Amino acid sequence: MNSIVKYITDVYRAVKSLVTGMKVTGYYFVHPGEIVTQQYPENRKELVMFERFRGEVIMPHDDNNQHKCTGCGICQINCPNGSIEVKSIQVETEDGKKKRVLDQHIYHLSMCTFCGLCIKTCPSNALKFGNEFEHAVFTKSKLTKVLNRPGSTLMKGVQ
Amino acid sequence: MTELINVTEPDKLTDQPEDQDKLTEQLEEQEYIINMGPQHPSTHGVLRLVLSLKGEIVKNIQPHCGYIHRGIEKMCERLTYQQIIHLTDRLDYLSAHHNNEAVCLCVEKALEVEVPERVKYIRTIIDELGRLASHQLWWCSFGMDLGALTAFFYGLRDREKILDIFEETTGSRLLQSYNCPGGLMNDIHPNFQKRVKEFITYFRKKLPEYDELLTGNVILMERTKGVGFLSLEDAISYGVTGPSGRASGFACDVRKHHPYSAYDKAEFKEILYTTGDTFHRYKARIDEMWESMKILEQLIDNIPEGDYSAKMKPVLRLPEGEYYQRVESCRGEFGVYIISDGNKTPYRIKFRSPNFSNLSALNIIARNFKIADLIAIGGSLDLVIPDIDR
Amino acid sequence: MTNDQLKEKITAIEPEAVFSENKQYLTLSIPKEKLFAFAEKLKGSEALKFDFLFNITGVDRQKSLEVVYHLDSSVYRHVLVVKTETTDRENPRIDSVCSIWHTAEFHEREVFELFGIKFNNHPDLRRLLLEDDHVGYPFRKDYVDDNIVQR
Amino acid sequence: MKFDEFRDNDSLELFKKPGGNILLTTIDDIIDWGRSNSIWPLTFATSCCGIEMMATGASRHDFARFGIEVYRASPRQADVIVVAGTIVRKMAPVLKRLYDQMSEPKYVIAMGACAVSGGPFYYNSYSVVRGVEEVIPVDVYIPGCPPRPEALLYGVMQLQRKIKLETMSDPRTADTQRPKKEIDPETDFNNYQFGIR
Repeated sequence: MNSIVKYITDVYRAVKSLVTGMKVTGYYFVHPGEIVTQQYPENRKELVMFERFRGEVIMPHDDNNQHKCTGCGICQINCPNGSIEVKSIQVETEDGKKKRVLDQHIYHLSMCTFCGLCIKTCPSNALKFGNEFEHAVFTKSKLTKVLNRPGSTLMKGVQ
Repeated sequence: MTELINVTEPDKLTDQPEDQDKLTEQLEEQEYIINMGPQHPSTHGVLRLVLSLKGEIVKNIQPHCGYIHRGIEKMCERLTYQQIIHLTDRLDYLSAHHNNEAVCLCVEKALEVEVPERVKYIRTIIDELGRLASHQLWWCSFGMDLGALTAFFYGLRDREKILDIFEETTGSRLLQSYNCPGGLMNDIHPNFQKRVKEFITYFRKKLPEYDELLTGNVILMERTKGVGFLSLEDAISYGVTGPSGRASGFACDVRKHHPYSAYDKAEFKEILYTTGDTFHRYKARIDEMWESMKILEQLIDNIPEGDYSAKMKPVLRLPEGEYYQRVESCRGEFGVYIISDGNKTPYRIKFRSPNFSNLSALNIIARNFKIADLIAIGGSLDLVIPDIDR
Repeated sequence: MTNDQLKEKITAIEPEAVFSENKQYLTLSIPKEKLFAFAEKLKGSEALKFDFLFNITGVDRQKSLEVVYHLDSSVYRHVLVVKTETTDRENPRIDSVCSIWHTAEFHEREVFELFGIKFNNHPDLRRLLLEDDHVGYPFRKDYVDDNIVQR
Repeated sequence: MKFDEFRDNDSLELFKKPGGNILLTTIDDIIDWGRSNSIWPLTFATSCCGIEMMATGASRHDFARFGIEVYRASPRQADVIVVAGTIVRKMAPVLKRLYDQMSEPKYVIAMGACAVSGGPFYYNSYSVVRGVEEVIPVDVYIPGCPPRPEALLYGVMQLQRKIKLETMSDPRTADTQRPKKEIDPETDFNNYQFGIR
């Protein structure tokens, strides 16, 4: 007799706990306004990242194709995983002095962990985080980028 | 993978029923060795467990780690203290901020730098948000281990809200790298306080749903109550900390006993249970979520004005000596032990990871329970494998 | 309990302990032969009751190999750091404290693997993290590996 | 998404095969359509990126909209292996075995910096494999540490585009997964993609 009672209470308990759970899922079933799924490729235009979002490192250029990077290499020293290589060359300025200027600022996106140390330590604020996140490619070498544009020069007044 | 079963004198056994019985008896006496992992959905990563079974009963568990041993401690010996931060993120990726904080606090202690009050408050708030996110993820995966797929979707739905807060302020969803020795990378976003308060009101409504969905469920009760006991003595002896240890009655909350950052300014209860079974390990985490929300509510309106970072030199050289810092990460006590020889890189750095000790207790918790219970027990310990292997 | 009071009590049970300067925790070193007996006393003593071993660290001091134990008491909440060292780099041996604190089993296996320190009376001294055919002890300062790309 | 909105279209051109007759190409199109919309991933996650992969499968991002919702625990039922996380030398043989156990056609997505190139563990680490391509051939690389769920979805769409180029007359094998022309960044500096944006 006892076992029958126990059996029935067990069934009752099981059904009750099931119904409690179903109540929650049922609520969301009849409230389509609470759908949280975002339709990613379709909503690309509306999808705005937060301004601090760290998608990649970029070097902003102004309209005259000028950047702020002096080629000092502090970002290269501070990068914990070697994803930045700064190649600088010696050039002769108008007044005949020799000066080092940036040749190529090579950035390995494939190795970057977005810790932000390069941007934080840059003395001339030449680097910035970009909001782009669609980076998937078929060949790995495409992930290595040169951040300064071809033919770009140093902005005036930046030391 | 089975071990070869060798029955003593198999040639003498015939087809006779009594001989067949003898064979069965001999086979039953032997232990059956199976491999679980390293690629198994319920080990939460690349943990490999070698189980000795007797029928369905687990007799012995030998964890084999190292499938994600990256040698982070060795790598840190060549990095400066600012650079170490980004590697500690990747130890226990669900409590990334806690790990960062431990290193930063240790470096600040060594340099005797007093960080602004504002930094302490913000660090504590992000700690607790991280704890909420981590426990939500644990809740999802624990439900999924036991076959409740709905939990997965509901838990991660709420977790995205926290990740949005993180992303707005720190710029990254999971591995924030928000701390730096001396303070924070940047100030909080102007929306931060508003969003956190919104989240608390939202989550206070949603957390009871978790209970309705899973905690009261008869299947969960049957699979967790009275399964996988850990006594208080064993919890202390095996160094099981965090919610897993507190479910056994081991008062090990670093936030309470060795307060750091702004934890001494907030009122909260240390969740303690005495049973130490799987259900109470589950319950301890659910209760911790409530406590985390309480801490958040107390601190969020009182963030003092000030700088977000103390003035630090660009190159940090720790004075010669040894420094230790304990913090409470989501899974237990995380510690950083730095031995410095006065250089800009540490001579030796050791991370005391909570999961490493928690895993060592798995053998005594799950022994003599069924193999199906091992999934529930492993899930309730909430192991993060990269933290074990480092 | 302050560090000075703790120091007195420990000197009472083990006069050979050498204390060293540390601002945070009371630190002492002990000869490796005495380690096991000393550890038993630390846990057994009612006044000290160091029952929670939370960290074991191996350190390569170049001249010697050192093992550092961080102890906590779940009753009194005081912390003690115990150090022991061996100068034998070829075949270093230190007594295991597994039977006193069970958590030492895993920590000692890790130290064994990364520093090559063998622990006497350890129940199961096997590799834990590296592959089975790994040669050398990677956390020693003189470890060389062709696979490392230096930066 | 439109063709022009994708990146790395010039690499995709390298995979294009010469066309067959009308009947075969039509059948090819149907098969590729079916294949590309039901790539089942293997439950394989070693570290941080695995959490973002879980998040991609959850309510906000919903993998299932691409027909790839069914995470298979067994490699024999999986089509794509998303290598989410660091691969160390001890894990590499296991990964290779998992890859070998998958049935053709099989695809590999390297997700996150560790799987693409070793990432933060490239230098000074004694145990990390520098990029999963040292073990198995990779179809799509998704950088990021970890990449956000949308980035993974974008990577999956790239893979779908690649699958749609397959033909029956020249079936896919492990050798043909790599593009014919490799760009070597060490020797050919002019081929660096200039980050103009």
